[in-house]
Amino acid sequence: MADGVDVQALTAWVREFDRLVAEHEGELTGLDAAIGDADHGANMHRGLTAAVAALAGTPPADPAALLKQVGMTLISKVGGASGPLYGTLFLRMAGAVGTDEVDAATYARALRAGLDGVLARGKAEPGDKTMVDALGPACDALDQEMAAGGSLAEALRRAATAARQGRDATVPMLARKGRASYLGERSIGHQDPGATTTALLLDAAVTTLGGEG
Amino acid sequence: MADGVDVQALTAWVREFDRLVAEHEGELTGLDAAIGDADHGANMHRGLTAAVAALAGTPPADPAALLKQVGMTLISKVGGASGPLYGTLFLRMAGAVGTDEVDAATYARALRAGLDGVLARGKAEPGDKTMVDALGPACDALDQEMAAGGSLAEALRRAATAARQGRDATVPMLARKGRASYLGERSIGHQDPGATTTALLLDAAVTTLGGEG
Amino acid sequence: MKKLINDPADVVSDALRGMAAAHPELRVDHENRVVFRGDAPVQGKVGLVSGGGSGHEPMHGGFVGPGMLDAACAGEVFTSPVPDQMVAATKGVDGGAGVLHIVKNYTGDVLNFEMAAEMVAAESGTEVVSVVTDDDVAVQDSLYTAGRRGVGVTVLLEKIVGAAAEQGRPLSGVADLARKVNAQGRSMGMALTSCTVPAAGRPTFDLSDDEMEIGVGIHGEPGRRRVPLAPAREIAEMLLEPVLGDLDFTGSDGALVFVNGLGGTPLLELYLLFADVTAVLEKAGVRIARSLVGSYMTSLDMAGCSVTLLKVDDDLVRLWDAPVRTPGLRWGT
Amino acid sequence: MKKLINDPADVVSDALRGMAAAHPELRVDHENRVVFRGDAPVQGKVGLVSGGGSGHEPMHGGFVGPGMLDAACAGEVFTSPVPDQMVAATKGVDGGAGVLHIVKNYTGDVLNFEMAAEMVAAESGTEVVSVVTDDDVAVQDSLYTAGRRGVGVTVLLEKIVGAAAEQGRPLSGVADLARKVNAQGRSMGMALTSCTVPAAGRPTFDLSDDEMEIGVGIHGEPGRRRVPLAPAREIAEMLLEPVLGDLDFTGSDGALVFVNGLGGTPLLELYLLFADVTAVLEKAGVRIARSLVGSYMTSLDMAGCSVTLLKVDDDLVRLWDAPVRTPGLRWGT
Ligand SMILES: Nc1ncnc2c1ncn2[C@@H]1O[C@H](COP(=O)(O)OP(=O)(O)O)[C@@H](O)[C@H]1O
Ligand SMILES: Nc1ncnc2c1ncn2[C@@H]1O[C@H](COP(=O)(O)OP(=O)(O)O)[C@@H](O)[C@H]1O
Ligand SMILES: [Mg+2]
Ligand SMILES: [Mg+2]
Ligand SMILES: [Mg+2]
Ligand SMILES: [Mg+2]
Repeated sequence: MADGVDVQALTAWVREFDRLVAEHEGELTGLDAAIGDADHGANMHRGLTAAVAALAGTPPADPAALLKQVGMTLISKVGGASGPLYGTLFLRMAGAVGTDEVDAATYARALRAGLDGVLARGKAEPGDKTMVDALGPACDALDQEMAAGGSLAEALRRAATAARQGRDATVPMLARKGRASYLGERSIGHQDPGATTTALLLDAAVTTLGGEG
Repeated sequence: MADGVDVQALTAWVREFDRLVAEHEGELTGLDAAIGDADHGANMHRGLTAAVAALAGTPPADPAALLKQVGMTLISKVGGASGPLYGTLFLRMAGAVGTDEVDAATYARALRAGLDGVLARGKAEPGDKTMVDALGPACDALDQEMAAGGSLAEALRRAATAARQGRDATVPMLARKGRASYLGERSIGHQDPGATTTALLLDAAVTTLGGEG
Repeated sequence: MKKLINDPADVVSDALRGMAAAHPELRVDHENRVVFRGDAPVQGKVGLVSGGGSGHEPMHGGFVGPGMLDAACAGEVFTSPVPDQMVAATKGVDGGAGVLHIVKNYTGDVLNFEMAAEMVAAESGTEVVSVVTDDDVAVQDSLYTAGRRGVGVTVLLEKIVGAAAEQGRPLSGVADLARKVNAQGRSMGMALTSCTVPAAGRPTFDLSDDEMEIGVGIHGEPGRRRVPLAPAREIAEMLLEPVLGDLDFTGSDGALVFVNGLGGTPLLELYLLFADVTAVLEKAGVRIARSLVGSYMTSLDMAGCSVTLLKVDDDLVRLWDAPVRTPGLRWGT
Repeated sequence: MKKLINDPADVVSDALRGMAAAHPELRVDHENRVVFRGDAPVQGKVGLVSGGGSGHEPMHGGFVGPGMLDAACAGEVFTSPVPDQMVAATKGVDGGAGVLHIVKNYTGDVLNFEMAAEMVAAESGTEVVSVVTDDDVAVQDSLYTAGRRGVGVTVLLEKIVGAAAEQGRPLSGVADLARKVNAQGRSMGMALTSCTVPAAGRPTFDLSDDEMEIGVGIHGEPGRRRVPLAPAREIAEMLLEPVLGDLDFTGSDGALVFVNGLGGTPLLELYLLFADVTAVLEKAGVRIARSLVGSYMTSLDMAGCSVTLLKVDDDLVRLWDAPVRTPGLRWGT
C-alpha cells in the first residue's frame, strides 16, 4: 500500500491507540492525580474502548467516515476536557481527508487541522502545559519530514519522537490551561497527562500507519 | 482522728479519686474504646473535676452533705451510664452517714448502701462485667475486716485489694450489662472500664481515709 | 485526628452556637444544652423531648421544629445528657398536655431519663411518659444483653409521633403510637471505618483496609463480626437478612425504608446502596411505601451506613407525609 | 478503597437507579443519565439545565424539582457530562421559553456545554443561554489560569434563579439574574483529607496527619498551599480572608452565608465551623441575612469544607426564601 493509509490501517491505528492507553491507564490517571482530578486515564480508556467497539460494529467505508466516527464517539463517551479536545482532533482530521486512501501529505495536513481544532476549542497556546505541547511538535516534525521528501513511516517516527520530547518538555512548565493551572507554581515538575496521551497516539501511528516504510 | 473520717478526709478522698482518674483518663478511655464507646475516662474526669471544684466553692458542713453534693454533681456533670451509677453510689452513701465523723463501721455500711443503690439503678448482677464486680468484693472485704475487728486503714487496704482483684476478674467475663454486652463473646478478654474506676476509688480511700492506721 | 474543631472539650457547646446562629427559628438554651422550638411550649400540645449524646447530628437537635420534636437535649459526644438537661427541656415544652420522653435504649440514656422523670414527678405536676426505642437487630434482646439498641427507628418515630402530637392527639395516644412504631421497626448497621471521638483523639477501633464491621452501633461500639470488605449489593443483603428475619415486612401496606449514612459516607454511596436495597426487598416481596436516604443519624465521621425498615399502615403513612419543618427534615406546608 | 459500591465503573448508573427509586417525583433518563423534574417540560417556563461530573451529590441531581432545576446531567465521577446528555436535557425541558445552561467554570464543563449548545442551535429552534459560575477565590482569574472555578455559588444560584424561572421571568431576565448572582458571590475551600476516585482506587493526594490543604477544589485538585492543621476558628479566618478581600460584603443588605461540607465531614463540625465563621463576619462588619449549613456540594468522601458568601438584596432574599421542592433543598409551600 505504498505510502498511503486506508481504512484498515486507520482502524489499526485507533485500536493500537486504545491498547496503549489501556496499558498506560494507571499511569495517565496517576499523572492527573498529581495536578488534576485523577480521571484522565479512565476517561480516555472509556472513550477509546467505545470507539473501537463502534468501529467493529459499524465499520466505516472510508477514511473520512472513520475519523468522524471516532471523533463523535470520543465526544459522546469521554467527557471532561479531553473528550471535546480529542474528539475535535479526530473530527477535524476527518474534514481534511477524503474518501480515498490517505497519502503522507494529506495525513500531515489532517493532523495539523486536528491541532488547529484543538487550539480553537481549548484556546491553549504552546507552553501552556497541555496536549498541544506534544501535538504541536509532532505536526511540525511531520511537515518538515514531508518537505524533505521523507516517507510517511520515517515522518511518523520523527513525529512520535517530537511528541515524546514535547511531552517531556511539559514537566518544567507552569500550567496555564486546564485543571493544572489552578495549582500555579505547584504544577511545575509534573508531566501533563494529556500530552502523555498524545505521545501514545503518535506511537500508535508509527506501529500501524508506517507501513513497511 | 482515730478510726473515723471527717469532712476534710472525705474531701481529700474525692480529690485523690479525681487525681487518680485524671492520671488514668487515657487508660480508662482506651478500655472503653475496646468494648464501649471511648468516653469513660473523659466522663469521669469531667464529673470529678466539677465535684472537686464544687467542694472548694461551697465546702459542705458535714459528711452527709459532702457525699450528697458529690453525688449530685456527678449526676449533673457525667452523663452516660457512669453518671447515674457513680452519682447514686455517693448519694446512697450520704443517706447512710450522719452529720458526725464517720467511723469505720459506718463507712462500711455506707459503701454497701452505695453498692445497693448501684444494683437497684443498674440492675447488674455480680459477674455481668461491670463496676459491681469491683465494688461488691470491696464491700465484702470491708465487712469481713470490720467483723474481724480490724482498723479502717487495714480494712480499706483489704477492700482496695479486693476491688483490684474484682477489676482483674472482669477480664475473662462475658459482658451482660452496659454497652459491652452488645459485643457478646467479643467482650471476653477485656477489662471493664467502670470496674477499673472503682478500683481507683478504693485506692484513693486507702491513701486518704486510712489515717495513721 | 483531623476535624474542624477547636478545643475537643468545647465541641458540643461550639456546635450548638453554630446551630443557634444557623436556625433563628429555634431557641437554644446554651447553659442546659437544650434546643427548643422557638414557640415552645405550645399550649395544649403534647411536648416531645428527646436527646442523647452528641455526634449523631442532625439527630436530635436537627429534628426540633413544628411536626417533630419540641426539645432535644445534647449530651457530650456519645454520652447521654444528664437529668438536669432533661428536666429543663421537659419544663420548657410543657404546654399542659403532658410530655413524652423519647429515649434510645442505652444504659446511660435510660438511667438519666429515668432520673429526670423522677425529678420532674417530685417537683411538678407535669405528666411524663417515656418510650424507649430498641430496633437494632445486631443486638440480641435477651437476659444477656442490655437489650437491643435504639437506632434508625428513632428518627422515623420522632417524625411520625411529632405529626400526631401536632394534630393534637393526647399523651396516651401519642405514647401508644410511639410504642407501635418502635415495635414495627428494625435496623442493622455496618462500618467501613471507625469514628474518632474528639476527646479520645484516635479511632475507637481499627479496621484494616479490606475489612468491615457488621452490626456496629452508632457510638463506635464494635459490631458482632468483622468480615472481608464486600460489594454494596452483598452489604445490602447482609444488613437486610437479619432485619427481614426478625419481623415480617411483606404486608400489603409495605414498608418505609430508611438508608442512613453514618457521617463519613457521601450521598452518592447511599443512593447506590439504596438501589441494591430495593433489589433485595423486591426479591423478598416487600413493597416500598416510602423511603428516606441520607445521613440523619450519624456516628461522628464514621464511614458506613444503616438500613431501617418500618412496617407502615395508612395512618403511619399519613403521619409520615404530614408537614414537618426542622433543620434536618422538612416538607409539606 | 472503602466505599459502598459495586464495580467502580458502574458507580454513576448504580447511584442513579437509587435516586430514581428514592424520588418517584423525579424522572431519570438512565440512558442519557439525566435527572428530570417529573413534570418537565413546564410549558411557558424557562428551563434550567445544569450538570457536571458526579461525586458532588446532592449537586446537581438533588437540586431538580419545582423552584430549582428542570434537569441535571450526571457525568462520570469528576468528569464533565458529554454534549449528548446536555442536548437530551435541553430538549426535555424546553417549554417554549428557552433554556438556561448553568455551567461551572472548568475546561471540560465549558467545552462540553459549548458543543451541546452548538448542537442544539444546529438542530432546533430552542433558544439556549449559558451562564458560567466562577466564584472560587483560591484560583486567580487571570491569563495564567483557566479562570476561577465554579463552586459554592452554583448551589445558591440554582436556587435563586430557579425561583425566578418558576415565577415566570423570561430567559433574558433569568440569565441576567444568574450573572448577577455569580458576580456577587465568592467561595474558598479546604481539605483535611483527599477524596478517593472509585476508578483510581486510591486517594488523589496524600496529606499527612498534621497538614491540611487550603484552596482545594471539589475534584480533589490539590489546593494552592499546604499548611499545618489548625483549629476551626483559624480555618474560618483563612477561608474568609481571601473571600472578604476580593469583594465588599459589608453592604446593609448583608450576605447569604453558606458553609458546605465536602462529603466526609459530619454536620457537627460544619455547625461548629459556622459558629466561627459568624464570629469572623461580625468582626468584619458583615451582616448575615441568610445561611445554609450542610453538605450540598461534595467531593466524594473528602473531609473538609468550603465557605461561600453571596451579597444579597431584597430581591435575592425573596427568591432565596421562595418555595423549593427538591431532594436536596426543600422549604416553603
Ligand atoms: N484548554 C486546553 N487546551 C488543550 N488541552 C487541554 C486544555 N485543558 C486541558 N487540556 C488537556 O486535557 C488534559 C486533562 O484531561 P482530563 O483529565 O481527561 O480532563 P479533566 O481536566 O476535565 O479532568 C490535560 O492534561 C491537558 O493536556
Ligand atoms: N447496668 C449497669 N450496672 C452497673 N454498671 C454498669 C451498668 N452499665 C454500665 N455500667 C458500667 O459503666 C461503665 C461504662 O461507663 P461510661 O463509659 O462512662 O458510660 P457509657 O457506657 O454510657 O458510655 C461500664 O464499664 C460498666 O462498669
Ligand atoms: Mg482529569
Ligand atoms: Mg462509654
Ligand atoms: Mg458513652
Ligand atoms: Mg475530570
